[in-house]
Amino acid sequence: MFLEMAKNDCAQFSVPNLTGEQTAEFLRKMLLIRVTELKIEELYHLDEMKTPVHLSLGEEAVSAGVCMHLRTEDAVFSNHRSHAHYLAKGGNLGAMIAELYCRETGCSSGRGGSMHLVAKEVGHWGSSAIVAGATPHAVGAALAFQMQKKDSIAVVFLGDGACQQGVFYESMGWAALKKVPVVFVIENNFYSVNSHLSVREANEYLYKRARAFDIPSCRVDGMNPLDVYASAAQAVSHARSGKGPFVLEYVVQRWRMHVGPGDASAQLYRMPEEFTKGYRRDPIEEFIAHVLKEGLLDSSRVQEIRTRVDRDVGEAFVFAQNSPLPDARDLTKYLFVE
Amino acid sequence: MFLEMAKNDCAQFSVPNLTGEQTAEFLRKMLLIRVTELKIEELYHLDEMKTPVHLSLGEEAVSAGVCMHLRTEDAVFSNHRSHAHYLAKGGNLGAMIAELYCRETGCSSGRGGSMHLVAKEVGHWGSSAIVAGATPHAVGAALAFQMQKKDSIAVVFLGDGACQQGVFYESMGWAALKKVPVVFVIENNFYSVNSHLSVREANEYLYKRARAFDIPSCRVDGMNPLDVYASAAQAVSHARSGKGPFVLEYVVQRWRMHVGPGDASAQLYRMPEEFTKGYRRDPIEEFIAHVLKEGLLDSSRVQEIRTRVDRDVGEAFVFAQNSPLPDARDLTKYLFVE
Amino acid sequence: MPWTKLQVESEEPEFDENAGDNARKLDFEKALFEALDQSLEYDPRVFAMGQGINDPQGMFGTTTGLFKKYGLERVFDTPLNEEAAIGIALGAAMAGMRPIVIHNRPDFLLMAMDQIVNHAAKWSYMFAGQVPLPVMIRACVCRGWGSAAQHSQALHGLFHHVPGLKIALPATAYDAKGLFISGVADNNPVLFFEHRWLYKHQSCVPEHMYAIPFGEAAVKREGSDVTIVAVSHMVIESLRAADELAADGIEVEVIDPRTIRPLDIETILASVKKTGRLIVADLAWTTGGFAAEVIAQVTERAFHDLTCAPKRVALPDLPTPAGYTLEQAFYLGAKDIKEAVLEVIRTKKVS
Amino acid sequence: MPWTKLQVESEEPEFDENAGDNARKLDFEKALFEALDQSLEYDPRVFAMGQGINDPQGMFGTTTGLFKKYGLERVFDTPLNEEAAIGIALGAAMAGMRPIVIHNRPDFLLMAMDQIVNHAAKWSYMFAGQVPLPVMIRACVCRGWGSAAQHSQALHGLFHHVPGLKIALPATAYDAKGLFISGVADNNPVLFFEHRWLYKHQSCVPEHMYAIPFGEAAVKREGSDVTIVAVSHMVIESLRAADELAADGIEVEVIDPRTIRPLDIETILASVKKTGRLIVADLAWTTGGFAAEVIAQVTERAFHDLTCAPKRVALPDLPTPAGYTLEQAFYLGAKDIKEAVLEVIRTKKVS
Ligand SMILES: Cc1ncc(C[n+]2csc(CCOP(=O)(O)OP(=O)(O)O)c2C)c(N)n1
Ligand SMILES: Cc1ncc(C[n+]2csc(CCOP(=O)(O)OP(=O)(O)O)c2C)c(N)n1
Ligand SMILES: [Mg+2]
Ligand SMILES: [Mg+2]
Repeated sequence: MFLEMAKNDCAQFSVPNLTGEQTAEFLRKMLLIRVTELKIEELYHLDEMKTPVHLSLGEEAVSAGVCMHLRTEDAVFSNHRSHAHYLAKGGNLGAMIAELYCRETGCSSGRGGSMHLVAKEVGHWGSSAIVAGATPHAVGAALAFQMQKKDSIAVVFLGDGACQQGVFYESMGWAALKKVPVVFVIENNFYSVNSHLSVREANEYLYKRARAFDIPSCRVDGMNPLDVYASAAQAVSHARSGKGPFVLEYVVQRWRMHVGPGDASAQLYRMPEEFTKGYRRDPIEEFIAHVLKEGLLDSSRVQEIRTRVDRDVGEAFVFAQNSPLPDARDLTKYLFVE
Repeated sequence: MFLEMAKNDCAQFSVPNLTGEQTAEFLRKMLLIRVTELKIEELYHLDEMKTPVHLSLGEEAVSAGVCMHLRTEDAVFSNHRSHAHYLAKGGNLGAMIAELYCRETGCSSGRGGSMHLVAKEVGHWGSSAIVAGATPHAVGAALAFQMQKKDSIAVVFLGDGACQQGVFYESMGWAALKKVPVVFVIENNFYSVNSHLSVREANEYLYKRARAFDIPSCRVDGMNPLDVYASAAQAVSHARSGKGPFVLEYVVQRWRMHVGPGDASAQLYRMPEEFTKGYRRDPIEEFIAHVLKEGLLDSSRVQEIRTRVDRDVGEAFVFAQNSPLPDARDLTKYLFVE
Repeated sequence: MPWTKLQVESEEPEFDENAGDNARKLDFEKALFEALDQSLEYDPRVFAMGQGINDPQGMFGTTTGLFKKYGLERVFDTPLNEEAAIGIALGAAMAGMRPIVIHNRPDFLLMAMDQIVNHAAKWSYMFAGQVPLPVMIRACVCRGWGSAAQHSQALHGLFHHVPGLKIALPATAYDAKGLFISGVADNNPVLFFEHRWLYKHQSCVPEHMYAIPFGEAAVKREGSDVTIVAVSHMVIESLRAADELAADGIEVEVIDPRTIRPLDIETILASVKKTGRLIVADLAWTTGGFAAEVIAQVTERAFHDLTCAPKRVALPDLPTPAGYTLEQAFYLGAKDIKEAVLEVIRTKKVS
Repeated sequence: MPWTKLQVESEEPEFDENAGDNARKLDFEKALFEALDQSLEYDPRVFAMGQGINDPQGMFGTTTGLFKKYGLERVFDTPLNEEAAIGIALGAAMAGMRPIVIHNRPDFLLMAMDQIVNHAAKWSYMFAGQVPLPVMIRACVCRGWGSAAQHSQALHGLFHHVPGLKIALPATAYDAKGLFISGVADNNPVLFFEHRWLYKHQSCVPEHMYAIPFGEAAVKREGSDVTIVAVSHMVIESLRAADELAADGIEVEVIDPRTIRPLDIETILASVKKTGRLIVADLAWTTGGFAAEVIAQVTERAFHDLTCAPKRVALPDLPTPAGYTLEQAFYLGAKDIKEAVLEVIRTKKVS
């Protein structure tokens, strides 16, 4: 079912020309997300990460592929399923894990938890757990960039559920009017919690929403890292060159439950066949197969990246677990900034 | 400018087959709105109608033409510019004028004022002065009709400004999903207060908004009563026959200021040329010319209708002016219904 | 349906395993399930909708499987939006239905604030009572486990400022069922706030459909020394504190208004007349919340019955922190209520 | 720009036509215009947007023509929506700008409640102060002329419950300018509520840019018999009542907190210590509003300074009626304040 959907109406792209370094970085980003999420899942039952986690396993290609085209000065806006966006944009791994452990060394000093990550130094100004809540922020940041005559762009990640919030349409209207450099990235995993898109929308082709405002848009197979890379290149350069907003819909598979660990196929009460064998795709394995076949990387380089990521993730957890907890006496700190 | 706009992208309709009675009723509805509004305007400076009035002068064809196709059991949902919708749907004229005079005999017993009219007996359950606020109500009523297995439909009137509110998109999404019998009628007069659509939207073709949800839609010359009649017939029968929602965009001219009496051309600070001579069209005069030419009515019948409307309006004002004011001791009445 | 004919009750029966109707204890969540089930059964105009309502988990077990019994036309999942959802409920109510709209968290009601405050709350008044809006909106207050600032708010204090809304916050399974049924029976918009920590609480719940009238407080425990007015989960915490204080010979009276709009101020005033001391224990932020209102009404109307300063036990004026070390300091409970009682007891009477 | 270097003032100068800076009286609306103009001039990061901001009428004259001076990039009209508009302001603030968002009426802020309450108010706390949101949101409270229930609400009482927002309600032209500039200078979200009936009020307004610190009440009139805490237009009404009462030998102290969050409770407590009597006059609904909070704080902290029951002069808990005969009964003013004062004066001291 998903495979068919992914083909359905998906735009075709020619294979992008990736250098070896780009390939390695793209792979590293995806693996970093994958390995981090698996580790979170592995340790979650220990009850030490006392914050709800929304895993992006299966959806790694989108965050990584889009952020491959972003500069540090570009801004990303994220949601409850925030880990992948944060990591792909280059947020500090240790600070993220420490945030999941609710430590003072967490990126939000333990005040935000998993759904409220921040990495100011890399253009991540905080994620919102209100579905679609950050969408206008992206347009506002893009407007600021325009006023400041910068060539930075803003990118916001939205779920298929978020596309049902009115503020998404208001935001597209503003973006089109002001012609600001913003890319709306829809991660269409067909679910809002356990509710399938078909019980929420008459028309599941979310990229068409952009047509209301004449914003260019397309649907892309989000399980295919090469297509993600190629489509994002196009959208980002469109926005950066002053042509205004772009909407990308990526069709993806959410492997896990809406929140917390656990195989989604056990719980999704509609269309479980989506998750039965044959349908599940792994973007990272597909990518590795491709790069090995094309000789973009050799297998020892791939192994090297895996090893580095494993080490980084391991270290981040150790850092987090050994970090101090926030002091209750600091409870009232941060209500306001100075 | 407006004339060109009206042609621009407007759907073409063949001249509808109106019976003499239908013609008379259509004309009566338009004249009723016209004469009532002119009378309000004439007397407004006396400071006896102490409530802001938003006049529909120039836009009469839309309310009248759409409501020609509605039954008493159908529901209309209205906004701040509410008089025309109320009258076209058959709301009691005296009760409306009494409401403007803030009388106890007003349709809302003097609690609502001009922006909050109600005529339950003819399927008008109260209008909202929050722009787009009533839009989901129409979808809800249509959903109820569907549940109740009635063949009634719901119609909501929205301005071009209202199309910028997120809830309009949410409402369209619901309507498409549930396939409920609702018609969204956009009265595009190109202004929100004094702000022209071009400073608010990149794309002024509002009927295209419906494409996001695959809802059929079209743009119609709203200054042409025959086109209004023909297009509304189509939309209403679409909805009534269970085919789901329809979006109609009518291009119209708002002759007056946003609120209160006064020629709009004096104040609209952008594109005042729209209102200079040659561009202003009068839907009622166009209609009368047509019906006389086609022999649908003769001039004595037209005169008869005019006389009747004049008399009705005159009586309504006398009724209102002689009605009692709400008693301050009843202030707390109606906070809740029983 | 003759909703007005329903049996009206107000005092929670004592559990008695030999006493027919009183022989059954039920979870709070099961009581809500039963109330919804019976309401759907009783009146075909009632329908229920909400994000994830037909999930296996079914809104904490309060809706599980009902769509199978009543069909997807009457119990249905919705698009992910709140403003339209509530506006649609209002429109359906205008057309004669009695919708129940379910939200996971009050935080999300902020998306629909315009429909609730500008529309639902004003429709009766603006149209002189001609267009009733029998809509009930449920939301569940979340607490703990790093839910953080956007997923944990108790927002009854916001809505409570707005005339035209009725607001219920049940604390027991018995009250939950009776208030729920009253809410569905009401011809006005009702907000119904549940606290997540209450779902497993049990009390004696009759099987028949009964309605607990809005605006009738329940004296959950009698006492002569201090009056505690508490809502929702703070009732449980107050009763816990009261038990401990009783061991020290301090008799606390715990009053649960059950609905904060309308508010049964008379029962509170009568209690303060007796005790001379007032503590208000609320789930929400201190400033501008329900606790402030109770203090204002009592001091305005019964200043001389008070023998010492009233006191609020309510949340610090902060967004909810995610981290558990901070959460522990942020949330209040029996311990804080006990301390507050001891403090006002220490204040000597000066009347 | 060094907003912290701005001259800080707090006491309204006496008008003196020979005294340089103090020789100028200005309308409230002109004072706001000047504050906006100077803010735009002072800091290129400031921009202002709002529906109809560039109308000839220019938001009651407070923005007229400014787009000609600063360009349509910095003073611009917006699409007709509120939620995105405020969200966009927040995003621009994240990216280093200092937006001012103008709304005609607080009623419309309800569309943007999620952005204000779930986002603006929480951003500092959730991200440990790393991402400042220097956004100012203005709205003008309307009154009278059949504006009815959806176009007349004074909603500061709603926002006032929410931690993380600062709220200013100026009553004089002098305060309006100084608080406006403080609001723009603040690195946190600020709500700025103007009352339509104040626009033509005049006071002495220095030409230079000055800031009135948030959280500093102004004693608008000294007196020893009764303390009146009043905000916005109710300050004017209270001063009128005070004048009339002075003729009867009753000396009223009128305190204007100017900002209700933060609230200068110390000045209020000091006054109550002196007078023993407290009245709170608010523009908004009685239940759960700012007036309740002041009473709660004073009775909690200074119960024994009060010699009689405190009193609220605040709106009845009703949607605003359209009709003028009802409006007259609905709105409160000097007469009601005077009556309240006479009533508390009549209560004999029992301390
Ligand atoms: C306004 C709002 N309504 C409801 C929720 C509860 N909620 C959290 S995540 C979620 C599902 C979001 O689905 P989608 O946007 O598709 O993102 P995904 O989880 O699939 O990544 C819901 C309903 C919320 N956080 N905010
Ligand atoms: C949510 C909201 N925002 C702003 C306003 C103020 N307002 C009242 S009418 C109006 C213009 C509406 O324009 P449009 O929808 O095109 O209707 P028209 O007046 O042209 O008929 C505005 C901005 C409002 N009533 N509600
Ligand atoms: Mg999804
Ligand atoms: Mg318009």
